[in-house]
Amino acid sequence: MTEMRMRDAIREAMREEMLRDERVFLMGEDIGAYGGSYACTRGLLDEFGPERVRDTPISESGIVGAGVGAALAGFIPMVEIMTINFSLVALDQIVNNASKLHYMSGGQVNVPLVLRMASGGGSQLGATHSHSLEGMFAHFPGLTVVCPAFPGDAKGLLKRSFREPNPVVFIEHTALYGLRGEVPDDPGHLVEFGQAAVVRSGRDVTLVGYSGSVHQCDRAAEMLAAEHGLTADVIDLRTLRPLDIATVIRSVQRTNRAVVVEDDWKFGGFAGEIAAQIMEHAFDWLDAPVARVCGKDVPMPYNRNLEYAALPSEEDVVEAVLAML
Amino acid sequence: MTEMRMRDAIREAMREEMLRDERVFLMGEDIGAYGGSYACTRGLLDEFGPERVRDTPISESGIVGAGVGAALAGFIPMVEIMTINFSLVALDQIVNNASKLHYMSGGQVNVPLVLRMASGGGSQLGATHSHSLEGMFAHFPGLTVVCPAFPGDAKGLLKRSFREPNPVVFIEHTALYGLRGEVPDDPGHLVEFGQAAVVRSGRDVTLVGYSGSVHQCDRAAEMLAAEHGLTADVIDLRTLRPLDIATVIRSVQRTNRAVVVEDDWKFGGFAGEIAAQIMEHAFDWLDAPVARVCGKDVPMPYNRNLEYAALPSEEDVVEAVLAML
Amino acid sequence: MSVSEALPAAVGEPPGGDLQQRFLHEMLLIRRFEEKCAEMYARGKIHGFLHLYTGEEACAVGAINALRDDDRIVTHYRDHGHALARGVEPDRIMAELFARVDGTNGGRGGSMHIFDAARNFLGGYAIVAGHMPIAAGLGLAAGMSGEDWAALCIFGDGGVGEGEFHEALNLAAIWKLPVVWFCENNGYGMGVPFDDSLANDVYKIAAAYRMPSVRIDGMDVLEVYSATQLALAHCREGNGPYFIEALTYRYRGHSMADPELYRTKEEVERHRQRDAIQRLKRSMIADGLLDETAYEALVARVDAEVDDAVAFADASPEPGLHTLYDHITKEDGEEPR
Amino acid sequence: MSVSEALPAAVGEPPGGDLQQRFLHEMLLIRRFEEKCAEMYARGKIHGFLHLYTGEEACAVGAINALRDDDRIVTHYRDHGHALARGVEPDRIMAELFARVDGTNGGRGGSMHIFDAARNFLGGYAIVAGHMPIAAGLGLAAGMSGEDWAALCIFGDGGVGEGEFHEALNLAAIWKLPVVWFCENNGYGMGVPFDDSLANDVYKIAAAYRMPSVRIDGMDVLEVYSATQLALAHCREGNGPYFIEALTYRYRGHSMADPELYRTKEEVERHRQRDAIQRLKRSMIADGLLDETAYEALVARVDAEVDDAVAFADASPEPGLHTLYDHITKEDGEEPR
Ligand SMILES: Cc1ncc(C[n+]2csc(CCOP(=O)(O)OP(=O)(O)O)c2C)c(N)n1
Ligand SMILES: Cc1ncc(C[n+]2csc(CCOP(=O)(O)OP(=O)(O)O)c2C)c(N)n1
Ligand SMILES: [Mg+2]
Ligand SMILES: [Mg+2]
Repeated sequence: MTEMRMRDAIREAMREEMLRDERVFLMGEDIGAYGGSYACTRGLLDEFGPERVRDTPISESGIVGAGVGAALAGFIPMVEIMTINFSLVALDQIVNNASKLHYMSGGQVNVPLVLRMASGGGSQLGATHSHSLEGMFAHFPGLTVVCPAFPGDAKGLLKRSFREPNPVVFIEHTALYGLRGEVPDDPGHLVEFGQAAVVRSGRDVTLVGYSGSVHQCDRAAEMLAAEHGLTADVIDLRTLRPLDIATVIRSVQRTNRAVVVEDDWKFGGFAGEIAAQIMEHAFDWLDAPVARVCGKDVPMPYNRNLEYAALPSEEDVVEAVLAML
Repeated sequence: MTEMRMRDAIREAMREEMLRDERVFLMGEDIGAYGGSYACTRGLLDEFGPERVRDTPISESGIVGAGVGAALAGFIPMVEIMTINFSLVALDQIVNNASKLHYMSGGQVNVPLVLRMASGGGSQLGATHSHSLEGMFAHFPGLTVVCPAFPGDAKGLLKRSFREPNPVVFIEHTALYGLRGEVPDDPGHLVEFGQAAVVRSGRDVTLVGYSGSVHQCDRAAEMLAAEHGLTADVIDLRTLRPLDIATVIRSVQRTNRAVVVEDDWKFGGFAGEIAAQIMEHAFDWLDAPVARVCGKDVPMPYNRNLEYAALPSEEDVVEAVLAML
Repeated sequence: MSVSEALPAAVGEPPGGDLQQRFLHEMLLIRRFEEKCAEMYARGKIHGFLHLYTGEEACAVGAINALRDDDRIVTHYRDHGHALARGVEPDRIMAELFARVDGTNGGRGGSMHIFDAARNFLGGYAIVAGHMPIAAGLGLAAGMSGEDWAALCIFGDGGVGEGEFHEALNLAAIWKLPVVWFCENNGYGMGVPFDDSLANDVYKIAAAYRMPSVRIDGMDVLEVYSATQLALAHCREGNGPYFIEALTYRYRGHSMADPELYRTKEEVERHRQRDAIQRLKRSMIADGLLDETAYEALVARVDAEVDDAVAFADASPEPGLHTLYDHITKEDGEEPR
Repeated sequence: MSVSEALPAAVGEPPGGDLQQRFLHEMLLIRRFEEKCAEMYARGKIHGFLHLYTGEEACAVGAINALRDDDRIVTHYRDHGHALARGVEPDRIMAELFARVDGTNGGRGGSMHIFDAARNFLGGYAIVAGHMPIAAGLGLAAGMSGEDWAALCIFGDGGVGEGEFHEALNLAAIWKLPVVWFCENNGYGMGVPFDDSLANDVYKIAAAYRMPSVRIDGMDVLEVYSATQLALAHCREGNGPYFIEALTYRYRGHSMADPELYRTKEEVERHRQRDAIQRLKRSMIADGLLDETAYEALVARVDAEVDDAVAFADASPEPGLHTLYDHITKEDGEEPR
């Protein structure tokens, strides 16, 4: 185990995979000389050279499609989309090409493509630069959607992503890049998809999150314990597709209450899927409707107070829990 | 009242609005000489000329953005995106420009843009041409999302859309274009947003749908009545954003059971939102978990049997109802 | 960079008699296969969107015959002709159109998405220009693999209006990728004449990316073949991409649904006079490579191939419902919980 | 279509002394305003992404002064300079950066999205090239309204890599829209040199759409002004779009977060020698339009304006939480049920 920052764990995962398999290469905007806009690729250009760490023009659709093409020809490309906000100009490539070719071709071709992108609000970047669209990607069959909350998971899940024969959308929360955590040194350490992690155990309520919201759940759990004598299960989904609902259900069957937390807008968001599945699989165990604590239904405002109000907070989670008792 | 087909009601709405307000104009791929790939604009080129019925290159992002620009300058453009599948290459314009400019500018500018697109599977068009992404659009604040199920509503809602100061995504199910129905002749007839319609009343279960799925709900209700002596409320949401959940809740509080039906994939889809809201607002009235009857979690297969299996059917709805009794 | 309308045929090696026989055979096969498809569509054996290739045969046959087996191909939804020219069995293509298990894609893809990975035929794509960035990626892979295969990307004039055209050509140019961009300019994007939708001639726009760009007669299979040979040589020598605009024409509507309100019967007739098959037939007869009886025999042989394809397709079973979740992320998937 | 590197200045009318005074004032205002922004960012008064315009002042001042009040402007996120050149009050821009109610956008937009609809300043956009199709739509509206105003679309060299560049230029060209495309080529898209990301010179790619396209010295405000005048005249006469590539340079990092690993201090120094403000100052002094004391007075006046802007911004309240749902679809919205 070594303690490192999220961004360094992500870089390590890419480094190890590039060293392990020469088919792996990276491309993206400013991942080379600039070092990546969130510094996740810093140093890799020097180590691997411009062929395997390729700076690209500002052409998201072009480079994602190029990643699909290179994957069709046997390479394992990682395409970095600087932020999830810019994935919208490349969405057709992700949905109509990457996610479907294996199926459409009747299994003839695979698309081992890893798409990394930074997500999330909270930095006063305004309406077009603060999206959390993890749930949108999770909606499309053919994709695997990964949203790590801790450096160790980030490394194990990203390394696992490079072994997946079909496309993986790997989404990193900008607020977590600086987060420190224990990371296994063993280059063989992988984290399997579809396995949620119980990061804290309790009796009174189940708090479900992924990526950044896991930490809100955890802080809320601490507040509940400290101020209200309540204990909570905190579940980190780790991957949205495949979704490990079984772990959530087992927890709810003990706690009989659940709150789902995500940064994204509540209306039509992924929290609704989780809430609906909890109802479907644990209806008779629920003492209260599953609550959703999510982003407010507004384009993200620049002003800090408004943005804070627009995003879910641990206080909101605590409030939601108290409201269901 | 005149009986007409859905496509003719849609054409009439555009015609009347163009006659009423000279700021209204239409652009899109093959809406002119070709008459529209689903014939919704046939004849309009001859009546209004190439300036107001403008054929465009195959540049969805370009023409949607151009619609935003024309709207910023005081026009009321209708941009036809041939099918919802192609909206993915224009999604950035819809989300990062159209839906946000009013808010981002602090209310200084409006974007009175109507985006029409054809949606839905069932015609063996394969994986890239059979999407139902109504729910994806409904997720974004700043948009109004309209999904009519009947010709009369289509006309009234489309005319209403041209009066909306901000962007409306108007989604038409390809399977309904030929559907006949009564359409009010009064050019003043508008249908307000956010008002669901109860298309059939019953006691035992609430069936919720929009667009094409309303008809599956209705056929299922007939089967339930004929074969099982059960009566159902059938609710046509008509608009997903704003969503008239109150009408759904009132119904569920009487029937104590609900099934939500949509063509789109269940996982991470809009049915989850409806199910979650029913739980949130009518938890104590529910005798069973809200059921979702949706598209199966696969890219749409070309083969007819597989496609039929991949889409929700009235039989599936009946099955879901019987399973919750 | 060279922008020329001169025939590059001189430079590539001229196709000999055997090759011309082969071109004639393949063009006829495509012609009759497509006409049979129209018939099968009318009979309800084929469903969904069906875009036929009649009139454009010289493009597929000329361009694809210039390729090596290890060259990769991606194309658009009007793809039967390209698949046939690549040697994909008519049986398996027809079976795919009939949505049967023995179809190229096991009945999942349909007309717009024929794949034959074993032949490096990496698919028909139905999002206009959506496959162009994929071609750039294939070119990138060729370069990184150190091999000298190239990617052939076939698309229509309408695709030039999409942003992907620009992004893909730019990537290919700055990275000197071995991609032959082959634009089948049949004069229309559905019902819109291409000169209403483009600011300049296609090959001139392409030349702005500083790659060689030529406009050729897409109704002359020999010219198409030679031009593509030349382009491939350019790519294999590491000189980067090459652009070909082939002027052609589709005889039928855009798809089976097209009312064809945008063009006259006379216009179509005019173009039929340029027919690539008749043209090759005439020149082969003039060169003593063919006579009427031999031609009739070839037609008969092709018709037999097409009938066999229909019989094969008809005999093939439909995929079972238990396979619905196969090939999504796992080979034998099951319904997610 | 003309592709030239010749100075079009000859054709536009040369700016007189008053205008030059105005240019000098506005360029200085932008320079000092931006430097103050950097200071305020360091002091935690401004948050989020902040992209400064120092070094590029001649582009905004030269181009925007050539406009009429009824011409529309859309630009990218590096937009303070453009707003100031359009006459938007420094107070309201600074208040927006401070996220206050008196900001241009009421504190909702921030640095990247300055709007002033009353001045037809229709916004800064932060999705690279995402505003280019909007400019085409503005041009379309101008034509349909029968008026002779034009749209000015300002974007960076990095934006040329996006598909929207291609789609927007093509639409403008085929529909002959009155749009002046103004590319601020500052040599980099973040850390990537533009010639690593583009297959050809920007103005040459633009010329392929058959619109007049010129490359000018973006560090010479007089040249920028004249070139833009010429372009606007071309648009107003109904000749369609016009493309200007202005060669310029940004003195600071891409944004406040930029470690600037991709360029040397020396390179930046070299470009500072071309400084547009010093250049105009020298020529005005040579022409007897200015002397050192007058210049110092102007600097003092500008600094006072900037200090006032900070004071104004500081005094302005933050938007209340009750306004969170305003201006989404309704002016005073409330939380949806
Ligand atoms: C992104 C996208 N927009 C629109 C369509 C609908 N569409 C299918 S084919 C076509 C015309 C394409 O014309 P062209 O590229 O010239 O090819 P051709 O059909 O003439 O062979 C259009 C508009 C589509 N499939 N994808
Ligand atoms: C679609 C998209 N991709 C990437 C980004 C991230 N980004 C912001 S500015 C920028 C560089 C743009 O360079 P250029 O257009 O030359 O403008 P400059 O910053 O040099 O003024 C990038 C890559 C973005 N905002 N939008
Ligand atoms: Mg065409
Ligand atoms: Mg730049």
